[in-house]
Amino acid sequence: MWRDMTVVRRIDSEGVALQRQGQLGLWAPCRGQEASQIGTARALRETDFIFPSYREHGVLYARGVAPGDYVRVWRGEEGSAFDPAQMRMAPLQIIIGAQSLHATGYAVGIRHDGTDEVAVTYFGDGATSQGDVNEAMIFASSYGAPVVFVCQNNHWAISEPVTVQAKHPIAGRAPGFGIPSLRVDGNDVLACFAAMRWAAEHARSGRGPAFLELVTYRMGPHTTADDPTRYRTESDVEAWAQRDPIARLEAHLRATGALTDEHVAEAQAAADATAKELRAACLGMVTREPLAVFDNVYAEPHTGLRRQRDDYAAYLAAFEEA
Amino acid sequence: MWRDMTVVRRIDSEGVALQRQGQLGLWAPCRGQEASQIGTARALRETDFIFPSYREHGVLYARGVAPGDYVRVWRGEEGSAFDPAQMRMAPLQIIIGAQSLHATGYAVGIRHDGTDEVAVTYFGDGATSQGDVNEAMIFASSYGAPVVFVCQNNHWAISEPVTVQAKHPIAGRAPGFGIPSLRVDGNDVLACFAAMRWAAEHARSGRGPAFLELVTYRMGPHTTADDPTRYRTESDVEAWAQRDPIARLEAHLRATGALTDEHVAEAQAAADATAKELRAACLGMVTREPLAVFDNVYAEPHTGLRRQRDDYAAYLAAFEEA
Amino acid sequence: MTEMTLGKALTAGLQQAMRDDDKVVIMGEDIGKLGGVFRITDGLLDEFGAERVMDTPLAESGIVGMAVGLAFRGYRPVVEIQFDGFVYPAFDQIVSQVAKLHYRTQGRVKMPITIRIPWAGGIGAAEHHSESPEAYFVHTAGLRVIAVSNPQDAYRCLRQAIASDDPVIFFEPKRLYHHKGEVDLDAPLADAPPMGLAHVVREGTDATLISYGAMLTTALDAAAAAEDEGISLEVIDLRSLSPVDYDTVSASVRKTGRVVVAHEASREAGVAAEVIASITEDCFHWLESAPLRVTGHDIPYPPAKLEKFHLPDLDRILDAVDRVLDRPNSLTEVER
Amino acid sequence: MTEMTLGKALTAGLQQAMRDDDKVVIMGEDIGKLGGVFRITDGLLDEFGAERVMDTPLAESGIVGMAVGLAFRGYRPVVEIQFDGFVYPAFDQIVSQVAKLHYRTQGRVKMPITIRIPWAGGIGAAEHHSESPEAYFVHTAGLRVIAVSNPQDAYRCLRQAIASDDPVIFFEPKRLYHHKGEVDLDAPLADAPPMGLAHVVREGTDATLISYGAMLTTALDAAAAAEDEGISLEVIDLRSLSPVDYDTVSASVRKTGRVVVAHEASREAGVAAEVIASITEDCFHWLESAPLRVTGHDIPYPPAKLEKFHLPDLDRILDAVDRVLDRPNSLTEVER
Ligand SMILES: Cc1ncc(C[n+]2csc(CCOP(=O)(O)OP(=O)(O)O)c2C)c(N)n1
Ligand SMILES: Cc1ncc(C[n+]2csc(CCOP(=O)(O)OP(=O)(O)O)c2C)c(N)n1
Ligand SMILES: [Mg+2]
Ligand SMILES: [Mg+2]
Repeated sequence: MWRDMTVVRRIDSEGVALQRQGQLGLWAPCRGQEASQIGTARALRETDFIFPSYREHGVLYARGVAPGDYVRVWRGEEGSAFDPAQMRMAPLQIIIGAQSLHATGYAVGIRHDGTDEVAVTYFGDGATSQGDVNEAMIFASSYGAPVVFVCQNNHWAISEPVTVQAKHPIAGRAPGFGIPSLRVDGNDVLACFAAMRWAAEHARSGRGPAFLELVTYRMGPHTTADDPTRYRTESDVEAWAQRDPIARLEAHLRATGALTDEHVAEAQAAADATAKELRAACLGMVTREPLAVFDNVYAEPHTGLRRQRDDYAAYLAAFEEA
Repeated sequence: MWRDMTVVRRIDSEGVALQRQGQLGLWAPCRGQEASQIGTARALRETDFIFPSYREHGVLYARGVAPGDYVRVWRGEEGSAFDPAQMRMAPLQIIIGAQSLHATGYAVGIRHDGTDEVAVTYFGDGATSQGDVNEAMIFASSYGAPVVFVCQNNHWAISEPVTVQAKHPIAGRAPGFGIPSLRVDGNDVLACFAAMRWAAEHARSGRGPAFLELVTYRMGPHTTADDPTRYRTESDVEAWAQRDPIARLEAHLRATGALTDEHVAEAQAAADATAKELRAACLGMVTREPLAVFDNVYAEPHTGLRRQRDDYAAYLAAFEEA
Repeated sequence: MTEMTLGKALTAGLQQAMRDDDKVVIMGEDIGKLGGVFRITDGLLDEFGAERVMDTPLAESGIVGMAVGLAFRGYRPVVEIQFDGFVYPAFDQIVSQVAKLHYRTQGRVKMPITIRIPWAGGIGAAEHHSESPEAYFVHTAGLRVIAVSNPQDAYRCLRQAIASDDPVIFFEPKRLYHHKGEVDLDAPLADAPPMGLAHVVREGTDATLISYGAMLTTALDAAAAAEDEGISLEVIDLRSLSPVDYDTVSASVRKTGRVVVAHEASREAGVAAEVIASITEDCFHWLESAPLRVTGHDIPYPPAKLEKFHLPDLDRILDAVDRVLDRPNSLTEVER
Repeated sequence: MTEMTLGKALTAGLQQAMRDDDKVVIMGEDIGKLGGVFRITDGLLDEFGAERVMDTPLAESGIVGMAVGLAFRGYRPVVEIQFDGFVYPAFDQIVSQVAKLHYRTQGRVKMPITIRIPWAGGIGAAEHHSESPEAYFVHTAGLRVIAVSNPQDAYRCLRQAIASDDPVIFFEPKRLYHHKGEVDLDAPLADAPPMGLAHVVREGTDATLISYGAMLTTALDAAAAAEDEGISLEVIDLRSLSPVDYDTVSASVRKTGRVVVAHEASREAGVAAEVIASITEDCFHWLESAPLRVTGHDIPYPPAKLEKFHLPDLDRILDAVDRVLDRPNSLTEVER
């Protein structure tokens, strides 16, 4: 998992770099949250289905998406990057909290099907204020649905400190809905792994939903469009830098001798290779042709849209002639 | 308060009777919930502002509304019955849970104004599943707003038993949001009174919101349009009839000698008088003239609507001529 | 052919859809033991059990959001919204998720969700129980919008909506739930006309009267009354509000040259505005007078005692017919 | 007169409104220390403090619902919705409460709430950040809808919206936030034209081009380009989408006889449909060709790289102008 986190950090910094270079419209850095994401995602089975938010690059990595898939959406090429059925993961969700209900519905479906999969949803501390997330807990509890709610409390919702959303620990809300919860050090990858093991097992064994609050910190800006100096101090960030999830595990592994210079070199090489592939995939993306805007609005033929498409095609053709 | 409850029950049965006789479009009986309503409402100050749901006839009574105001809306004459500023009470709310946010906003306003009023909102067990009610608790907690949330858990949301909404006590949710709560016997008027005293005092003294769950039972149908025999048994209802809030207090008061036959006779007479006034007011209501449908859509002149009104007036005039 | 009410036809449609495909699940408030406040799901809990007939917690966003998750899992959820006015808490899930997920995923995730909405007024109900929100959904790309007006269409179109791989907002005219009509329960779905087609319910030559849902009944009454005055109205039931079947509509308008569009919903940016703007574009040279709207006013739905002054009725429709035919009418004297 | 960006004009408008009336409070996500993601509320926290500039928890229904409560208490809340696509969770509170409370209470409770929405696309943003939801609100009786297109109007209309006793949905064209213009900061509000008036931005004789918001800029460019071809376009900025100022619009249409309405929002039951249906009714005998719409397609807002194929641009507008003028155009060869 140290290796995973190292690669994810590299992916993340490549995303930032590509955005700076004008190759991406936007990027939401996950720096600092690698342990939360890798620890939990690695504790799942391949068959478990994940409903992420937008910052879960580490979760995408754990799912093994293709390099270009980290950036395809952020570049503005497509609305989603991979095949959800194949990756067993929904596309990234921008509407805060909406995906928590999707995971709950999916989990109700699992229960109907009588299989032992689990649905997992990731969201932030800010998201816990949305009605949808609370309704998701209520529905999940009511149906005893096998869903794990993962709240990455990274202390910020853009410029708002978590205290605007919650004056008390977020994990403390779930039990009120009849959902057992754990509050975990989100920068300790092993703790995150263990917590998800417990939560997934709880859900898998038919005991209903579980909730995890991973206490971590968003080291970077909210997105590349954000300027965090307007709302937080360097010293805040510094304090959390001391608890960097990668450095921390690295120190521990080095101390026990489990991590050698060769390991580190190998991981860096792998990270660089992934970043290179990602960059190449990004730069190689070909924007779809104009009429593609009409594709897949509907699954079945649609008379109104067909005519709009025809008219627009005629317009483009006339324009080219001219 | 025994007297209050007796009068409220009479008002309620008059509402049912008027509906049966075709004088009201609908009525939502509060039978069985008199203690919850009277107990809590009587513990408030006149200056406290109440945001009710639609079943709170007892709360309206405690506020002293005019007899016709119990039925004006149910008859379909107007969208609301009384002047909210004068009664310090919002009109009844049909969108489940919406009013909880209004109470929270109002309470934030109280806090800004630096006065010692309290906002109070009533809603049902079903309402606790709505995003709005959960958001209201989150906002109230975040701003430390002086609002009291009153959940009348009457065991049913139309045909759904409370277990569809909550497998665990509803009062147990509030502490997760940082809001202290009490779960009270909603058929014990003194307990309800005491609970609201505590909750209002808590909010009034600047300690933020409080939450009450009043465990009671809806003895009648959801509304006069409902047929509860489809989803609940007589024996269920019978068991709760044994805990009737009025009979219970009556037995107690009689035992202590605080209630005599004269008291009872006086209360019945008062109840009958109120019912009579209510009926007279109801039957005497005059529906507004057709063009009134255009009144008060906007507070300020509106060119589009003025024209629609003029056209409709011309139409009505032409129609009368013909 | 069986005679049954529109309500019972819907029940039969749901039942048949659930028998045809065990991925069809229905969900909503009070739809189980109670059979829904309008009894449309009556008997389905007994036949299909609580896993396929799900009473839900009281939260519309939750219901629709859960349906999205079930669709991800391969189910075909049918949602009942208890009354038209309670669909708004689910608006975000409908507009940002249900309508967009197929597009967002380049067609990889289908959203075969049907959202049934008992709809519109005229029943003397309380506030929020008589809304006509169809234009919101017509304006939302990615959705299909159906509004039925009779038992046969109710039975057929509901099955088609459920069978469609696209999300469908399905409006049920609640004031017609008890109206009876003949329904062919056995006609194979494959042979049925697509649900997107409009229906010329009555042929005529002087003007085209376009409507849908419960208002169609009023439109037909108006056409009958007009006939007594020697006016021949062609009446079209749109049935599909998105897409609108402009082939059928334009053919009629080109024939008659005069148009009235009637609906209960308020007027500004409503469905009638859409229909008239499109007709005007398609049939401008055939039009002999300005197409007119007869709609609810641009007001919140009024209290029950006043609703008759809001809802278009036979006479308001006939007045508009007089106007498009340049006959004397209520606005004859009004300067514009 | 001061030269400033549209964004700064809005900041100045908010500041002035808050100085004029201490019942004005502003609320939304990140509007405090950050000054909003677009910095429109920059500096207001420092001047007015946290009680009047409220950073809220992340929940739009909560924000608007709380504003309703504050309005009950006599406040005049100004809500910032962070992006157009995030208004939908608040839809129920807006449609069922904000729009209806004045009517419900026979005018006893006022809802002087202004809901500011950074609006529309063209900035290469992520999904849900480029929506044009104005038609939903135009269709909702009880609301007023304003859409500004330049710094002067932004400053004036925002102050008027806040001063209005009615709820106003206030659309700010986010791709013009940095556009500059002259603003008269000192003109008394009482002397200003009402915010409901449309504005003939450019006079012309051959056809009327109607638009609003950021698209107005494109419309003006189109008019300039048309002039080079000898076509004289009259350009109208609607400014108020509900109510629409049909006096101004119809006067122009009666003069030119030809109309194009352009907006970014999708077409079906959009604002252009409303405007065309109304114009056709009011000006039928003056119309020389069918009024046309140039709009976004009926698709979900596409990914950033494709948005230019969705948004109406100068050439699409000119093509429509050619059509209404019966000049050769892209559809000349197409059978209808
Ligand atoms: C419904 C909705 N409202 C507002 C936004 C704008 N927005 C995007 S991210 C964000 C903050 C989210 O904070 P949190 O949930 O803590 O997640 P984080 O970004 O910290 O990972 C906001 C307000 C949105 N995307 N969706
Ligand atoms: C948003 C919304 N959804 C659905 C309804 C329909 N409805 C009216 S009352 C009710 C049940 C409410 O139950 P509860 O909150 O327990 O209150 P009670 O009726 O028991 O007093 C429902 C589903 C509604 N009024 N509003
Ligand atoms: Mg966060
Ligand atoms: Mg209840």
